[in-house]
Amino acid sequence: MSETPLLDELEKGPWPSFVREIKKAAAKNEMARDHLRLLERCYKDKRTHWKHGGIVAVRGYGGGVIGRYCDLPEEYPHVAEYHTIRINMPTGWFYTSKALRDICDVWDKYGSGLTNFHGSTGDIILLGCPTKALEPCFQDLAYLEIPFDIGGSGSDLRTPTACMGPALCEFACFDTLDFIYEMTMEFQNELHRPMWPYKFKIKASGCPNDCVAAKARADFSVIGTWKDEIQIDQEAVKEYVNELGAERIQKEVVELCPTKCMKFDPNTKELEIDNSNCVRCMHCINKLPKALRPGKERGATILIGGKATFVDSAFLSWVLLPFVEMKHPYDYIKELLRAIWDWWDENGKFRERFGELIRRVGMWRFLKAMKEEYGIDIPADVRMVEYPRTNPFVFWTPEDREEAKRRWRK
Amino acid sequence: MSETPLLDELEKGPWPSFVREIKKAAAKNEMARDHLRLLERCYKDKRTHWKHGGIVAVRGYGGGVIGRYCDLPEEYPHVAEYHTIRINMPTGWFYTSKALRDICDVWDKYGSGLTNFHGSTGDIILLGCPTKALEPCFQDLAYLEIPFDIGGSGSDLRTPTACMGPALCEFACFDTLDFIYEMTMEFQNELHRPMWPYKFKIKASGCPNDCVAAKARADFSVIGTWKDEIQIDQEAVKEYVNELGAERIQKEVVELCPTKCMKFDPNTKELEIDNSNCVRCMHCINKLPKALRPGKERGATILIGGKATFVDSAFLSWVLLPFVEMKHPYDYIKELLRAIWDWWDENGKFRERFGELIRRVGMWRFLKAMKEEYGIDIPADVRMVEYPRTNPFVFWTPEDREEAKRRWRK
Amino acid sequence: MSEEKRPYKTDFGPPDYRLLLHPVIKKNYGKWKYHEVIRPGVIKRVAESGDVVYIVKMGTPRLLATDTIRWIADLAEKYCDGYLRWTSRYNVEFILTDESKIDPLIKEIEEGGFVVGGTWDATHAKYGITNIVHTQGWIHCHTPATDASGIVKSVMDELIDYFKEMKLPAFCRISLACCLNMCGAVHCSDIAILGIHRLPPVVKNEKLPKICEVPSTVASCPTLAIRPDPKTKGVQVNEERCMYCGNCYTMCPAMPMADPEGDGISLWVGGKVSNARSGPAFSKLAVPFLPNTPPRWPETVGAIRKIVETYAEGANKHERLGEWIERIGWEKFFERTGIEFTDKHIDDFTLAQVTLRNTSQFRW
Amino acid sequence: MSEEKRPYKTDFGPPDYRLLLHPVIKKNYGKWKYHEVIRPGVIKRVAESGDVVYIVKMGTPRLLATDTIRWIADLAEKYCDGYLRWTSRYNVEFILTDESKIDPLIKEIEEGGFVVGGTWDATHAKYGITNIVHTQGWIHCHTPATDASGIVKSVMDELIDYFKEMKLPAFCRISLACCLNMCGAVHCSDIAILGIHRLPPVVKNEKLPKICEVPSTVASCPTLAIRPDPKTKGVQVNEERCMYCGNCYTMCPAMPMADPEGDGISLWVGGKVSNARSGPAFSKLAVPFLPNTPPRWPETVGAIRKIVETYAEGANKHERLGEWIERIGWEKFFERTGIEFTDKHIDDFTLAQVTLRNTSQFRW
Ligand code: SRM
Ligand code: SRM
Ligand code: SRM
Ligand code: SRM
Ligand code: SF4
Ligand code: SF4
Ligand code: SF4
Ligand code: SF4
Ligand code: SF4
Ligand code: SF4
Ligand code: SF4
Ligand code: SF4
Repeated sequence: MSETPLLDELEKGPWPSFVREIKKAAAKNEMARDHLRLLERCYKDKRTHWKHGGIVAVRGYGGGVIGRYCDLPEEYPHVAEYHTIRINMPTGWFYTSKALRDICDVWDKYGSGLTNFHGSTGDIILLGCPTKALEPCFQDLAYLEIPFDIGGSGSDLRTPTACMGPALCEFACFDTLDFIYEMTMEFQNELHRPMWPYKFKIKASGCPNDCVAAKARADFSVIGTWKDEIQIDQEAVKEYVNELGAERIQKEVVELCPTKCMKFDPNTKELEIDNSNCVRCMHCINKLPKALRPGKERGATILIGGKATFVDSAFLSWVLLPFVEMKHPYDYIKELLRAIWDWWDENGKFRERFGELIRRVGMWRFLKAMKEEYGIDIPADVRMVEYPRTNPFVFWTPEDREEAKRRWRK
Repeated sequence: MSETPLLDELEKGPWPSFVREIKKAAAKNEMARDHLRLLERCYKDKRTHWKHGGIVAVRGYGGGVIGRYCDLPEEYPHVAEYHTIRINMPTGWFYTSKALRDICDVWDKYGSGLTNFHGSTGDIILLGCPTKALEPCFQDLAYLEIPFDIGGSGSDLRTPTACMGPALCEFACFDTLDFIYEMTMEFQNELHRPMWPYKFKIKASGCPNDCVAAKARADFSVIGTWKDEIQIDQEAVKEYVNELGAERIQKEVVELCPTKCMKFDPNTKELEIDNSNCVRCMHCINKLPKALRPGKERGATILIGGKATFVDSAFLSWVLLPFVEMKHPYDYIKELLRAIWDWWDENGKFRERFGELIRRVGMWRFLKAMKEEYGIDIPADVRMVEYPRTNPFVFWTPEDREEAKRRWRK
Repeated sequence: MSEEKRPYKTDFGPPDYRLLLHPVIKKNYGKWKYHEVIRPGVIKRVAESGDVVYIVKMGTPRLLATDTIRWIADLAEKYCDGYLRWTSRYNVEFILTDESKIDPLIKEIEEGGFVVGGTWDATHAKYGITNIVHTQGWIHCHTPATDASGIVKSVMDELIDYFKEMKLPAFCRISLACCLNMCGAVHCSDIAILGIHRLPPVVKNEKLPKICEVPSTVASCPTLAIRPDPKTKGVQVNEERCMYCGNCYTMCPAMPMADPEGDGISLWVGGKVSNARSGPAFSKLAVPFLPNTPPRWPETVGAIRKIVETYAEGANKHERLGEWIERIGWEKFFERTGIEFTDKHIDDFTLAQVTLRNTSQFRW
Repeated sequence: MSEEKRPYKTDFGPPDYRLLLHPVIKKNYGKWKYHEVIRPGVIKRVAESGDVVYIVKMGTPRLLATDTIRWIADLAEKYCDGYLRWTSRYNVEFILTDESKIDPLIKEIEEGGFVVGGTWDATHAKYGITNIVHTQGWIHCHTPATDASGIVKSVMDELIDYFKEMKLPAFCRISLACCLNMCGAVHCSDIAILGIHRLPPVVKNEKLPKICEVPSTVASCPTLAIRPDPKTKGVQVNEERCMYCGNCYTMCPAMPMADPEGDGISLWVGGKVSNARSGPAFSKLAVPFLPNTPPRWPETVGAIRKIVETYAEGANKHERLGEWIERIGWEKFFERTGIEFTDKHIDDFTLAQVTLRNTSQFRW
């Protein structure tokens, strides 16, 4: 009889099986073999058998390795120490077969032979490595023809991620790959040496479709957008009308526009957009990519504070800068990030995410600090809010009162 | 020169002037005269000259009088003591001329001759009475042919209010006047003797138009509604079509229906409603009162917790009972109110409104207490929420776990 | 019974409303069929029985002298068989059964210095602005940051056409409260006028320990700005934490807030209570501060006129102020009214995270 | 350089992505004109230059053995000049320039036990369900309330048609996180699978003082359920206050939460991230608890199928799950899916007051 009757069930069925993957590795690797057996045990006991990991790291770095120990080391000795290494993936997850093979060779030498392509932050996850192998494994990766470095973990900058952007996508409003690569290189120290109250994530999507879910998953979310008019190719509109029929254009494009700012004339087969009421949602462009494209004045919206549950419940990021130009080398954004980190470091409590700090002290105090302490003037903008406050608990500073006095005196 | 140059400005203009009213009273009443002079002083100084009142009351009652003292008693001696008496108005604010005259006569005898018809809770406000006159004034009112009693203030039940309802309005889904009068009479003790953590308000509107703003202004808001189908008189629809034109019916009725559950056929001139998607918002009925009326299965929605700013910011009431029948003598509602007050009294902090207590401990704990401690079973209903929770911080009780176990075991 | 001998009466409650209803109302109670606004200020109500009443709606300043009430009683006797009512917004409703008496009644009302109007006609999408719900202000309260009656008078003088005619495309309600206690429950109004303080309480520690309990004074502060002051046995206020809510003053008279320069008015927009079309909604901050400029508050009056006119011009039929803003976007609201958006508009209280924008959907 | 002698390298960063781009991508970088989904799993991308690439999208279980990666590399070399990428949802995108190679590639993929699909075609309103974002579960984490990979496998087996075809009316994303830390960031997904604990931590006071700091353990609890325990120098948990969030266990290993009966799965619906049409939205609780029933979690799989099918049947074109519910109302969502509404669905956390219904607008 099979040693893993429960897991064997998960080899069946059309979707590619992770059990088959573990077995594949187990066939030649004793760590993977014990991993398989331990997982079967978890399935039987309906609970994990991994223990809280201590801090495990490679020399010079404070993050990038997740320590992990099995709680039944006698029974599963080869996974007694079974850490993961987070490897900073290439921006946009682009690879050559050579790069992939090289990683595999190193990993087979030191670890379980099991990986995640990719972790949910975006790293390559090398699953299961004994403590003593961590450093040599890292250095072998470092000395590959295409070298790979370690990503983030702990209270540091996490591996920044970008959608494929201009590499493959016609919607990209800025160069997500260049931007994220530039940030990653600029902030190597922040990425490798935890020093903040908690983790910090940067993600960039080339347009409001947000294909890396930056708004939901990053403390600093950069979303491509435009300010001027949607570009319309009326000839291409006509082709769509011919293919889909006027009714579908009316029902599926025009009527689904959230601000109802489009008009379609079934006679001329032309689309008209009242751009002053367009909110750049992308719906019409998504639907008619040959005919419509973002405007020419392109840049990004920067939103801040997104994160998962703990402790104040999950946040979606909040608009900080409705529109910024995205020009290499992004000096303004680098300066802004440094100011943010410094302010958060000064004011944040232990394990308080950046967004939670803002929630605690109020956006206005953050804006005030940016201006007065860091010289970054971000004026309050109605686009920062879904709607203005509904409660009357306003903090007035002495300066505010002075200014109001000046205004009403004259 | 006039003694009140600033206030005189407010005698000008088309809207009836409160200054003229004060002057009218001042012509024959020295309290009103000092009130006028003091008000001019407030206008000059741009601040109030009323002091925090102590507790002032009539024998047997703890509430109903607002103590008020002037902070410049030497200069304005006749308003040194200048309390208000809150008189419980007739339900729905219906009067006879006789009832009005009687009140005026009593008030001229004891007080300033100034009133508010009405206070923003709904009472008749007798503005400005010296301490010693309070009790005789009250007893004179009590011995009128149509006697008037004192309303609420302090941590008690406040004077309940109702819209005109069935007395004048074709939309009323229950008898607001009967209900509010019944509650007022039943809870005289609660109205007159403050004993709770804070104030408690009951307001009733006969239909979802909510003409007494019950949802915004009452801890216990009763809103008439119906469960079955909107009654349509197609002949009357046709008359409206003839008068307004088919286009306006389409644009102003059908297209403004929030769930888009109406259809209008310009040929037959008939309206059709998909009642399973109607949310009883009243819009179409408001617009076409001759043709449409609420269904026949009528009752009310009960919402709880509405209040103003302090301390957790303003609340709109929350649905507790999506639909209850409203049958005299409303025993179920009386029982519910008593249970609510008891629970709030047990659990509420000093100056914690009922809604704030629920917010602090969670609706589920309130529902549980109602069921387990008071035998009032209010099952969780999807209509209690705008949408289900977005955070995963669920309290599971041992009983919940047992029940789940039973369910999944079988 | 002579005053001295009569027993002390309590808990008898308000008069039974049934004794105060016009006979035609009693007869048709619960059996009204429909209503029509036959002209501004006059509503015709038709019962299933065929009976008809006419309501003539008269605006009042709410603050009334007894003699004015007697005059109103006279009118009711002359035209309404002695029956009348007040509305939930301080207007008088005269209840007539004889159509021919409407004109003479209105004439007498106007001669008395009062006005008729405040109605709305949903059927024809013609809406008036009715009276302003309001509070005591300097008339009678100890905690106001502004007056009530004077502002209402000034605003209604300015908007008088909107009261007398029905020229708005939709329903629009104005409310006023003179301090954050919000006795006017302004938190759900199309337009709300709210008095606000902008200076911390002035702590009178020389008398505080005598008249207030220190622990409850400390506890009254939502932001924990108040600490006991061992020196004076009173309290200290951390001014940086103070949001000027005045809750401490409500609890303790030795912490007054009123200040001619610090106090003033804020304006709020887009709330509603009814369920018609959209659900009830809170009012949102439009103008954070306007100074107290009695007797006519021109800045406040001007800002309200601007908001009303911008709204009247832009709104679709039956579209309330909040529904209009929802459709055009807050960007356009601030742009079109010319009101400046400031950091004061950005919420920082308990629900702030719900109000911060999560999307890159903007209008430019 | 021999291993011993080579200097220790740090902070060199990830490979420059430009070195890893297919030449046709480099050439047309930033100059793509449009795309078309020419069949499920195959996207044609056309550049302004007229150049064309074809993307063949292959589903993976995310957890891959090195040998499988080598096989993928083989395929890339054979069909794609050695260039490929992964997507943000664990799918492989093979980058082809030769249309004729598409069929043979797909054939090899399928022979290898993998699947092609996961695309969506907005133009024609045909949407596939792509891979499930997920996390470690029993594979590698110390805090899961359920597994990740096994549930994903079971659900994707069930929904395989939706992956291989494009038969949904709109875009629909599924995510999974195995505990409240939500590494899968499930809080904004059309359908979210979330592992939850339902028992308080088991306090191991015999070792707690040795391995954890009591003050930070106490501070970790959002509900203040944890108090120091003077007797053991450890801590006590007030079970009535515990909401099973597991934050204490994250901070202190001596407070484990895992329990075969207590742990299980909750399902959430209606979240989204994109700005298309409506803004981003949080997922809302649909099913508060389903038991852990490995290896196939039939209750969870069944509930998801029911939700997907009810949605697929009822939704308009381009209408995401949350948009659909918004239109039909939560009443109908629970009615049509047959899911029971319970007191667990009613929020009681910091934003509860925003989620409670303020209107009498109901469907019956
Ligand atoms: C590996 C990964 C899951 C996966 O299977 O892909 C992961 C795994 C862990 N996460 Fe995570 N997180 C991973 C992406 C995320 C994400 C998603 C993202 O980055 O887009 C989130 C939500 C976004 C966010 O940051 O809020 C996330 C939110 C958390 C949290 C909650 C943070 C919060 O503020 O609420 C914790 C708890 C903690 O930090 O103590 C956490 C903690 C953990 C720990 C370290 C467990 C712990 O409490 O110490 C897990 C280690 C598992 C292991 O043994 O390997 N992980 N974690 C992901 C990282 C892989 C990578 O680098 O690519
Ligand atoms: C007279 C009246 C205003 C008016 O001009 O009409 C009024 C006047 C006062 N209110 Fe009020 N409230 C009045 C209706 C309201 C309403 C409206 C309503 O009932 O529909 C509210 C908002 C609804 C609510 O209850 O939340 C209201 C919310 C408050 C609050 C804040 C309560 C809160 O929970 O936030 C306070 C502060 C307090 O209770 O300490 C307050 C306190 C006060 C005090 C007693 C001042 C104080 O802090 O001690 C005011 C006395 C003024 C005076 O000298 O006469 N008043 N108060 C209204 C009562 C007249 C009547 O009985 O008809
Ligand atoms: C008399 C009064 C009730 C009372 O018992 O005193 C009343 C009477 C009527 N209301 Fe009202 N409402 C009255 C205060 C309110 C309030 C409360 C308030 O203003 O503070 C509201 C909620 C306000 C809000 O949502 O902010 C209110 C929201 C409505 C609505 C909903 C309108 C909307 O589109 O949102 C209707 C429907 C309509 O427009 O026909 C309505 C409709 C009506 C009708 C047409 C009902 C009927 O069938 O007769 C009556 C108006 C005739 C008219 O044109 O003047 N009544 N009505 C109140 C008059 C106040 C005044 O003096 O002007
Ligand atoms: C490859 C990928 C980006 C990447 O760098 O890896 C990607 C690629 C595209 N996305 Fe995306 N999206 C990708 C993840 C996402 C995500 C993130 C996620 O799922 O976690 C989102 C946000 C999800 C959300 O809102 O919950 C996302 C929301 C969209 C939308 C918005 C759809 C909507 O109606 O809300 C579009 C527009 C559309 O439907 O055409 C879109 C459109 C597209 C287009 C059509 C862009 C283009 O012009 O080529 C690409 C899809 C072709 C196709 O049919 O497969 N992409 N897209 C990601 C593929 C994941 C996968 O393996 O399936
Ligand atoms: S976020 Fe926009 S630019 Fe980036 S891949 Fe998605 S659709 Fe393209
Ligand atoms: S991008 Fe969105 S808002 Fe703008 S026109 Fe297109 S559908 Fe409308
Ligand atoms: S709430 Fe309804 S029933 Fe009452 S007066 Fe207003 S419209 Fe009539
Ligand atoms: S009452 Fe409201 S929801 Fe119902 S049909 Fe009329 S307009 Fe539509
Ligand atoms: S709102 Fe404030 S100032 Fe005005 S009456 Fe009420 S408590 Fe007094
Ligand atoms: S005004 Fe409000 S915030 Fe300021 S000290 Fe008093 S209670 Fe505290
Ligand atoms: S969601 Fe929780 S259990 Fe799953 S990997 Fe993340 S921290 Fe571990
Ligand atoms: S599980 Fe959460 S709520 Fe329970 S004791 Fe631990 S930290 Fe507190």
